[in-house]
Amino acid sequence: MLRYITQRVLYMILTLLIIATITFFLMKLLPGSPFNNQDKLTETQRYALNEKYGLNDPVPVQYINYITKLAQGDLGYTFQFDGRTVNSLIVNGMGPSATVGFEALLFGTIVGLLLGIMAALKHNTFLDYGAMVIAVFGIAIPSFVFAGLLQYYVGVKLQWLPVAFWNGPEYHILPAFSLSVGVIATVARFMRTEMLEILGTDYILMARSKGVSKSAVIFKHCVRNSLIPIVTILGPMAIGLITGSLVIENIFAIPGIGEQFVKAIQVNDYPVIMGTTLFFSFLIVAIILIVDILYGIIDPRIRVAGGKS
Amino acid sequence: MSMSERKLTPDLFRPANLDSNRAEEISKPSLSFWQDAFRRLKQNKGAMLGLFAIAFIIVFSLIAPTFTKYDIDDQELMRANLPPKIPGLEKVEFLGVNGVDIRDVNQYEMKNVPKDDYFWFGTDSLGRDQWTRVWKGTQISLYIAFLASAIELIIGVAYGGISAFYGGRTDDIMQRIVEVLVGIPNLVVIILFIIILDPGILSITLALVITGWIGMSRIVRAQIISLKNREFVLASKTLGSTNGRLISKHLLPNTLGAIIVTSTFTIPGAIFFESFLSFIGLGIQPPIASLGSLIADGFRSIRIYPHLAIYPASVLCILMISFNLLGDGLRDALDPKMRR
Amino acid sequence: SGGDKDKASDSKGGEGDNATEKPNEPQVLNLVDGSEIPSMDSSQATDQVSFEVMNNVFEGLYRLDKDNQPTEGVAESHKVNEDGTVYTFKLNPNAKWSDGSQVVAKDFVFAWQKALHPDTLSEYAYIMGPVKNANAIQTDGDPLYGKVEELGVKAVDDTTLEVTLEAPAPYFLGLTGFATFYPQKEEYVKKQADKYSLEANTMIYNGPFVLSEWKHNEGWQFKKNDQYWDKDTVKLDEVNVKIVKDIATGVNLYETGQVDSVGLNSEFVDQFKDNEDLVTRGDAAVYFLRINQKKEELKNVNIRKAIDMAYDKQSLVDVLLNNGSTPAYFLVPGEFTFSPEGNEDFRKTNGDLGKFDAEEAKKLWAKGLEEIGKKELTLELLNYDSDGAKKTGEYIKNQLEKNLPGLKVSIKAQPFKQKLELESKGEYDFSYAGWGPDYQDPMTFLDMFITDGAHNQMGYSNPKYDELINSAKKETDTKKRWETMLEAEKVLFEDQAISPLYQQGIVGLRKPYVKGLVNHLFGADTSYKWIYIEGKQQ
Amino acid sequence: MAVVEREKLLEVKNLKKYFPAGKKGVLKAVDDVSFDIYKGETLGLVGESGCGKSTTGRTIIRLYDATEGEVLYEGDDVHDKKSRSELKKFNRKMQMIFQDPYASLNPRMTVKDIIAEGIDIHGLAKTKKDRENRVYELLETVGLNKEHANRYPHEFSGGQRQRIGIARALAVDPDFIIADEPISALDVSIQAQVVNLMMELQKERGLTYLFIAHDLSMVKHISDRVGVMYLGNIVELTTSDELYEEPLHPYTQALLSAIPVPDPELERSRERIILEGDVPSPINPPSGCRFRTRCPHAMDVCAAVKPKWQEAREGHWVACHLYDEEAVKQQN
Amino acid sequence: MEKLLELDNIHVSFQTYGGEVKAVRGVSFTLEKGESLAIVGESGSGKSVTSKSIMRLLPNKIGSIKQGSIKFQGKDLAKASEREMEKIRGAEISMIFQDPMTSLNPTMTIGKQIMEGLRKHQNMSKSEAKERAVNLLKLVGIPNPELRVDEYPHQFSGGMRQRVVIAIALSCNPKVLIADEPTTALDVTIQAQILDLMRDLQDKTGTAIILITHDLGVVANLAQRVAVMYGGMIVETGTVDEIFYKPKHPYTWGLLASMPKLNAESKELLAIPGTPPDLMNPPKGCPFAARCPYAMEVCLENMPEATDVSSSHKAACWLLDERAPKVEPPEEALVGGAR
Ligand SMILES: Nc1ncnc2c1ncn2[C@@H]1O[C@H](COP(=O)(O)OP(=O)(O)OP(=O)(O)O)[C@@H](O)[C@H]1O
Ligand SMILES: Nc1ncnc2c1ncn2[C@@H]1O[C@H](COP(=O)(O)OP(=O)(O)OP(=O)(O)O)[C@@H](O)[C@H]1O
Ligand SMILES: [Mg+2]
Ligand SMILES: [Mg+2]
Repeated sequence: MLRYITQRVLYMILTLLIIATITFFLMKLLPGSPFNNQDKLTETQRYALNEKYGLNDPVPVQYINYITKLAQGDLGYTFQFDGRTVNSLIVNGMGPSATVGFEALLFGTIVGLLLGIMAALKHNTFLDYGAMVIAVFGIAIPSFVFAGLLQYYVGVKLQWLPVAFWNGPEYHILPAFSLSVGVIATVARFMRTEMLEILGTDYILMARSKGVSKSAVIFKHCVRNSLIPIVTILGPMAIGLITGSLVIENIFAIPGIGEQFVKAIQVNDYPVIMGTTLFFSFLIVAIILIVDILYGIIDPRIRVAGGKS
Repeated sequence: MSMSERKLTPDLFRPANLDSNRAEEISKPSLSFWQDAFRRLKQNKGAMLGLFAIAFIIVFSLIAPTFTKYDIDDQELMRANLPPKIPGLEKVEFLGVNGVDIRDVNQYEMKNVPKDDYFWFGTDSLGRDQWTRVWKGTQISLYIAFLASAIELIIGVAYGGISAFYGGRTDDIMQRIVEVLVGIPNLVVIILFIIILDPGILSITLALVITGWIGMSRIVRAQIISLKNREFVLASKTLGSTNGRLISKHLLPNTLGAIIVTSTFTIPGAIFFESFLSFIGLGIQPPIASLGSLIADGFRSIRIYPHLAIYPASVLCILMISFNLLGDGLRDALDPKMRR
Repeated sequence: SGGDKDKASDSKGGEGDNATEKPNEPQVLNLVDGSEIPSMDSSQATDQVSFEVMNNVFEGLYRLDKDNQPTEGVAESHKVNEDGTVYTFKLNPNAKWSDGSQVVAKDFVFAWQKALHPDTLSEYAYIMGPVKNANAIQTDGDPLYGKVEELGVKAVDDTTLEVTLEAPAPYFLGLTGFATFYPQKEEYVKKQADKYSLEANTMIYNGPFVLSEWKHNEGWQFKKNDQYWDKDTVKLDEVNVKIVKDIATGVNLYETGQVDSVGLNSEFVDQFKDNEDLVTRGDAAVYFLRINQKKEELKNVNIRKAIDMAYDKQSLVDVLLNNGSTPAYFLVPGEFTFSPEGNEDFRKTNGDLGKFDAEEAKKLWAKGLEEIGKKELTLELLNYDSDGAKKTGEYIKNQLEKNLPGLKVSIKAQPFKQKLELESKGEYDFSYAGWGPDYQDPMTFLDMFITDGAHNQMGYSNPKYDELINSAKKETDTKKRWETMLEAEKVLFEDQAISPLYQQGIVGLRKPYVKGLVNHLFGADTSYKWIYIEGKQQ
Repeated sequence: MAVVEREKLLEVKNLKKYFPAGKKGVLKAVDDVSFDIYKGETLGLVGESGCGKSTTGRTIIRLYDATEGEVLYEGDDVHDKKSRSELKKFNRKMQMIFQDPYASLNPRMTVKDIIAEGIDIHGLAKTKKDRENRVYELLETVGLNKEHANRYPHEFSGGQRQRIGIARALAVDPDFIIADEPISALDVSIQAQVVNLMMELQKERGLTYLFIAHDLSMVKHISDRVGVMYLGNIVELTTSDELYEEPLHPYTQALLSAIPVPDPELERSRERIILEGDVPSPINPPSGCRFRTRCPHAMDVCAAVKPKWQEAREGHWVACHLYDEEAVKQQN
Repeated sequence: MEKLLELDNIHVSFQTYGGEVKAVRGVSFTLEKGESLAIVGESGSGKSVTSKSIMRLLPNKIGSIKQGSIKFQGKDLAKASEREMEKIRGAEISMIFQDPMTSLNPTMTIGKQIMEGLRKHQNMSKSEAKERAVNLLKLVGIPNPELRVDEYPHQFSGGMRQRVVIAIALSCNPKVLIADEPTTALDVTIQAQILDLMRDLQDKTGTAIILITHDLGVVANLAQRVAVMYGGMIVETGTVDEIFYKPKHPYTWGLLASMPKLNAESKELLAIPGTPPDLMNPPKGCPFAARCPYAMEVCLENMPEATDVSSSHKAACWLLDERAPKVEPPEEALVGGAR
């Protein structure tokens, strides 16, 4: 297992290196430069600025410099804010983004699982259809619409929860909920299909033939096995929540990383774009690794083989 | 016993005249796989409803803009932000299509709109007819969705197919590439891409294509890997068929079900993603509108001019739900596990 | 304030009331802002947000009052020599840094020299232009390049600062309230080194407030500065600012009473039209269409004139913008600068230099087309990608295409920086642009368009215009200078170098209990110094 | 039994087929197998699941490339056929029938197209009509009728499907057919139909079969000679009567005794050799004789030396130390 | 002998999109204590459905017992509640499924799966249950049972898994064990081990076995009585010897004739032509009539009744009617060939 993980980690580093390379050159394709004529910069100053950030060097040199720094964990300085490092921006923004993302994932998964299980158990009944209608609506309504409506009705009209900002736990509810709608829908549908499939397998029949009660069959045998494929979609979903939360961050004024990222793109803040992209990539690759390991924990068949087939 | 006894005459105990072929007779009607699948699909009410709604929306989006005399970009600031008004239905108060806005002001009267000018879905802030824009927007959204999924189909199917079919080294390398691609957050790629090109239909489509095909390629790959060692493929190989024949006659037709199902789910995905891009300002560029950009625009003034968001949102919602229902139905209908 | 502006619509709205006496209720103000503070180093700052925060925690020699007139800051008084080139400021001995030390003349010398030092790479260094040698120090190759000690500023003693100007500049006093002119305490700055101004606790303040908390990307908090020389005037104990980028969110916060003031955009104006909290104010930013005269077809003046005449600016302002903006037929905004003696508005004197006339536009268009030998024309409108700008773009496109037969307009919307890049590369036909003043003088607008001017990214060139501007810059006679500038604007419009759109108005919601708010036309947007809360608790 | 005049159709010499198995090691699915098939005979191949029967068959027909060894068909090495046309010629001579009647027919093709695939590939029909007639003929040959031509596989029962598979193979007029467990997936009552059909066709067309199965009774019924495989090796090969009457290899003996016979009396009285344990993995096969781990007669030499493939009696080949005088001597 | 289980005229149907599948149409049989009954027949003849009906494990909503009673020790299982069934399943009647690869939960240890039934039915503590699980594994011949209880199914070979399944089925000493094709997925040598084991265990525990298979060899090996099913009905029942040596039904003949015999001189096999009936539209008369070489007019229209041949031997065939012509079973159907 340890060997497997080390191998995967090495692999991960290689992937990140390739991603770093790709983004670096993509970045060079972006039109515009960070220091251009909005500013009252003189030519001299602009040159000096470019010099300071190494933007006058030939691209390959810039690339090597970047990778060297990267290896030391240094993502450079942002162009937008005076003297602030990209690392600090990511550290600052990551907390809230990850928190909402995680809460949404947790909440969405739990609710989605329950809905999916219920739908599967009550297959082809009113409850099944009801759960699936909820799921489909969850997919059909854009999250910004949902977030906006929630903010207005729950925050302004009913005044049950704060409209925006990021303070105590009560501030997390609306954003996490808005973000979790998609998760609920996806997980519920997945779980339902998976449960139905597993309910039809021989080992469920076998378990029932042992006289195990229905609820035990469902929870001990069925749910656990249905969870295995859910774990695989949780990875990409988690990433989607973290990177895709920018709309929610915007609406609920959460100081997260998504908003920063879009802003950085708009103002050609190369180090931030690069840094954030790499950070996201790191997250993705790490999450995929974690999912694989988790997979092994849940599914003993994989654990011994030491990797996915 | 007595009941059956009464008819049993001795002559019944003569050898029956069995048609020698009778035993081989096949009682089922001859249906191709697709006919069979369609038959199953027809029994799924939700899926049929979805199919019908999609067909209706497609057709309607094509003909509806001709119902009014306004073009998508006919501006007239003098009639900006009019609420909906529909001839006939305007008399029915509770429908809210009588030209009275949420503050109970008849905007048509206030803005001196000619008596026989009706804007069925109202007008936007530039005084453009929202009806035309919603249906044209639907066209655009559908166009994006279909184009994106078509290109995605081509790349995803080709990539997955090649990777699986050639296997070994090729597969290894291609899958490593996919791994790297998966590692790059796709939102990032898409945004970068849209900025490098100009925002607009083309770049949205391409952007969707850049990362959107990975899911498809994986499905196709998995399918082909499982198919390529199936006995009917081997049989064809022993008959000496070329790779081209294997792919076109055996592998692809059998992957098609999975491909169709996948794309019914990617279509709403594409529509959705476009609306997300519109929301962050990278979507379709005016004066063209898509459902997503209309919603994103209208949503900003939802509290004062709800009609601007509600109509496109409803159409979008119906479309999404329909595609999902259809997708679910197709999956059931085409799933080989449901067969036999 | 910052050069080219995005059509940001956050604002605080309103005019200043006079403070009476401190009411007996919590003096806390809650605000929202659209972005994180990019910089708190006065020699580095370039943007609205930074300027505003600095204006409330720092103080220059003078600061602007509610009438945008200089009122005393660190300086108690000043003397000007006869030809208006040497200013001697007397500093207030009570002016203190928040660490208790006195603000002395050499703090100014240090800060100003720092701003001009080539290593600082200060974008706004150019604003020191009127000070003697400032331009030379900034120009690479000049014998004075980098020799900041040659700058015309001298600390005579702790409380006496002597500033020598290149030429008389009537607006110089106002300029001393601008961020780049704020003092910095050398000893402290050097001690903090790299960390200076990065966090709330790596700065010292000399303004009415101190920055007591700064949560990056989330918001910041001001507290009343106990060391401030004029602390009795300051009523507010605390100002909380949160970053809110979505206007609807801001409005929702306002409605639940969590913030006291919020900016609106046109979509919300209709909703709050009858609301008594709605406040509108004029701003000095002017938006216009930059017409790229490097482009063959657009070299033709009739084409340019036709374009300018072919769209209805009044409707644009009334229906689409709907935020108190006024149609612009000029470059120098109204209610902004006034003649040296008669106190007459520059705008009033020069009047409107254009009009909307579709018929006339058609004629000019036909003529222009004939002259360039074309039947039709396709032009690309380069635009910002903000929602408001996009709509305006659509409107202009529609109007132009409707009124100018044979014209096709395509719109290219780009994020801010990308748009600027394209502009400076000249890769556009005409573009939606804006300009906000850096100091209170017509020149801040007019000198933009001299041949090869840094912000003349459209290849406009008229020797006569250049001549007028240059002579105005050297002119010591203020009246003559004024007239030259009036003349220059006229020349610009004879050439129809640009097609002005509107002078920006700003609209927002503000709770009636917020009293004494002061807005400015350039530099920082708002001063909190005189604000107080009255009547919130009822 | 003197087999003097019989012509060798196929010679398999030291055939090996290894599959890569994960990071470490290879899976030795077929490990050094040699045998001949004579024209017109049926060679049966039996053995437990996973012992490499299918792999042998598939390697012979070039579905897999051999790791080592050669397969000579009428003297030509199958595995170095190069040009496309040569390959095609070869493909017409050798065909295969598959085990799973459900998996071996493309569900998206009509029976007509399935059967005609070989005809199309090899251009055996000039016109559409011609093609159709051939298909009808073939259908008739395998006991179906032409109404079935336009139907889809899922409309047929297992037995009918298997006949379609046979028709497909026959379409190119092969001389040699590899039947990989053609009846294992069929109902008992249907199995006989297919076996009868195959035997009939052999008689009519002079076909040669390699008949792979794990059902020994069927193999015996259809085969002239039978080879017994265990874990990638052939352990015994002789005529079917000889094999059933006098099995030499302990594995063959166990296998034969394990088959339940549909005769209760016999079953009650039968002595059974029950083997202990399971078949070892082909990834790490036991050293020496691969059967030694389950063999009731295992000796020390079995672990050390791989038994020789030898003709213990005339026409009766076996690989076992028990029949290797030297080895037995050594042991004692 | 004591009647343990008595099925009376069971009808089972499935609702499918194509219509109603009448999978079982009037099956009756009895099972006595300690007896082993084999049910043989064509694939799809309703063997599994019959056994699942006894366990009441038919797929919910789709499959249902339409008619008939299943008396187990006097209690009608067809009408028992789910809760009552839970008490019976595993404890009184247990079941082994065809495929050892899929009938164990891949994510649960072997031990846990064995313990589940024990803890439920015998109220054992965890440690007691585990001890018993180890014993059971030893009983079914798994080496190192102490270690292997904590392993997962994928770590076991097919034969071992099937043994585990048997261990589970036997864990609570059920009165009836239903084995639905317990060896079909296994190799012959392993099959022999398993059959040996089952016979052994039956001798020890006295459990009655219902063995479902289509392999007559297995039947001959293990069963005392045989029921032959075809088209959802039992067409013939009798003791093993009666069925093998004196079969009365043409289907049974066909079945016996189509098996090649190891010791017989090989001739052409006697195949049963045609295919089994479609249970969606079952024929009115005898289900086998269409394939029967002796079919008479009466067979096509009228369902034959089960006729007693001897006290233990019944067959449902019109040939047994005195009006029918006398036919002898074909030579090939005679087991033992020359015998
Ligand atoms: N394509 C392949 N890749 C890797 N391993 C394979 C492949 N095909 C077969 N094997 C392995 O080779 C060994 C022999 O397999 P083969 O299919 O030849 O056995 P078999 O005797 O035909 O078994 P069965 O009776 O189950 O069909 C098995 O262990 C199998 O897992
Ligand atoms: N869940 C189900 N839905 C619909 N039809 C079913 C279902 N289960 C069984 N059947 C049908 O019931 C009939 C009897 O099936 P059953 O499984 O009892 O056959 P069997 O005798 O066990 O055959 P095999 O030997 O193949 O296991 C078949 O025609 C089958 O198609
Ligand atoms: Mg095989
Ligand atoms: Mg069955």
